[in-house]
Amino acid sequence: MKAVYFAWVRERIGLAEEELSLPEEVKTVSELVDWLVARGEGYALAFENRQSIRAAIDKRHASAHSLIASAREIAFFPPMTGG
Amino acid sequence: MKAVYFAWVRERIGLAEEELSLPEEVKTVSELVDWLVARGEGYALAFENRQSIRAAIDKRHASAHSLIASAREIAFFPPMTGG
Amino acid sequence: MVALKVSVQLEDFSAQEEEKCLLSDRRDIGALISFIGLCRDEEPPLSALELEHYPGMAEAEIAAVAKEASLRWPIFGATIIHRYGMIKPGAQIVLTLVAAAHREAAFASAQFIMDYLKTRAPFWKKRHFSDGTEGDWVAPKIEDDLALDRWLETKPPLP
Amino acid sequence: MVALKVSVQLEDFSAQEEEKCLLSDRRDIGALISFIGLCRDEEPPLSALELEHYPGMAEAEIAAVAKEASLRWPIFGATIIHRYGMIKPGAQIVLTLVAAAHREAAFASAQFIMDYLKTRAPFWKKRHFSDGTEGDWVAPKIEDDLALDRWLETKPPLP
Repeated sequence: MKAVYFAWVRERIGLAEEELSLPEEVKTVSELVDWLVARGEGYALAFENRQSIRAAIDKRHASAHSLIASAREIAFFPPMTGG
Repeated sequence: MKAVYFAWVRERIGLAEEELSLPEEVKTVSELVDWLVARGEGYALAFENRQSIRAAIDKRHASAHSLIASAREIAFFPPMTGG
Repeated sequence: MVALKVSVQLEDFSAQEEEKCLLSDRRDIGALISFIGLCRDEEPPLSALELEHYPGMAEAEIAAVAKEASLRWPIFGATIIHRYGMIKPGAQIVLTLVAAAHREAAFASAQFIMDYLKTRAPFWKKRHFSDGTEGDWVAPKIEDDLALDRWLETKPPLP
Repeated sequence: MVALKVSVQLEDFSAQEEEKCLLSDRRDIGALISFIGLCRDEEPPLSALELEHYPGMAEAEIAAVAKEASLRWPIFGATIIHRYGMIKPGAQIVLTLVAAAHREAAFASAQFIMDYLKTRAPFWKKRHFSDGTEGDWVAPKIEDDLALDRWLETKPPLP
């Protein structure tokens, strides 16, 4: 599964994208965030205020409870400021 | 005092404008309409539905009770349909 | 200083030229709204809409509406152009441009200007049909009076 | 058939060209709204706003918002262009055009599109200052979330 990061989430993690090999017990967006946070300081900093981070699964908005089983691409980013 | 007419008020009266010499007892817009209606069929037709006719005194919206004493120009017209 | 420009004219207008003029070289404008009202064709087909107006009063009323908008919302400028004369289907009738720092003020004031202009500015439309007959005068729409109600909630109406 | 056009692009756009395209030779359009969002300068002075986006999702989200607008209001077409990359103060960021028979539908749907686009389309702005320093990311405005509330009264929000 590919993970992509945008804006200051990308800057804090220090990567624009990466391939993830997830253990089977990681089933939801929320569990994926837990797993990422445990990987290192950059991730912990990126997700330090978890409610403010948005996720998308295969380029569609997702919630913390969304299942990631069949996802090809999961994205994490701050609240949007376009327009 | 000059009277000016627009749209179908103008068409029914058959004049775009005219000079009026009003008797002293004609003091308000409403009294002026009474006085005009008595002048002939075209005027009567123009004002047959009096609530729908708008008036302006010196190019500012006026009501039926507005005083016309110092007016230089009084206008009558149907509801506006610009824009 | 709010830049308000009003023109009542026979000639067509260029929204782009007016926008350029309104934006000039300012760098504090975040939102630019343009509303263009066009002559729609109808059934039976129109050859033109004839727009009659009350010279002097038309300009004054539009200017009063623009001024009121600039008092209600923080805008930098507005340009309003209203044509008169014979206008063919597909042609432009009216332009309202508003420039502001933020979109909320731009949207609200452009809509306010159009709503008030419709019911206060002395213009009247007459239909001319393609078969050469002269048609009736366009009747005011009840929605145009209702559209004013939304502005009454916050502030008193124009005098 | 409602003509919906969405573009996410690096290059600048011409509102005039897009308007011409949207109007084509139709004679049933009575109202054309154009909203242009511009890069405002700030204090301390900006050299540019950098707009990052999520390719693919940005287009899809804007298209979904445009589609929803066309289901809520009787409109003939909408064109939405959003730029990304480095954008200098005074330059254009976003264009929303809506064509309809009547002004009410045009105003409402243009405003709806802008409100939803602000909070759903994956774009992020970063400030770059004139003194050469790279600034912070623009924070979302609370008003942008509040702006969505007005649309909930009539219909459910987008999924």
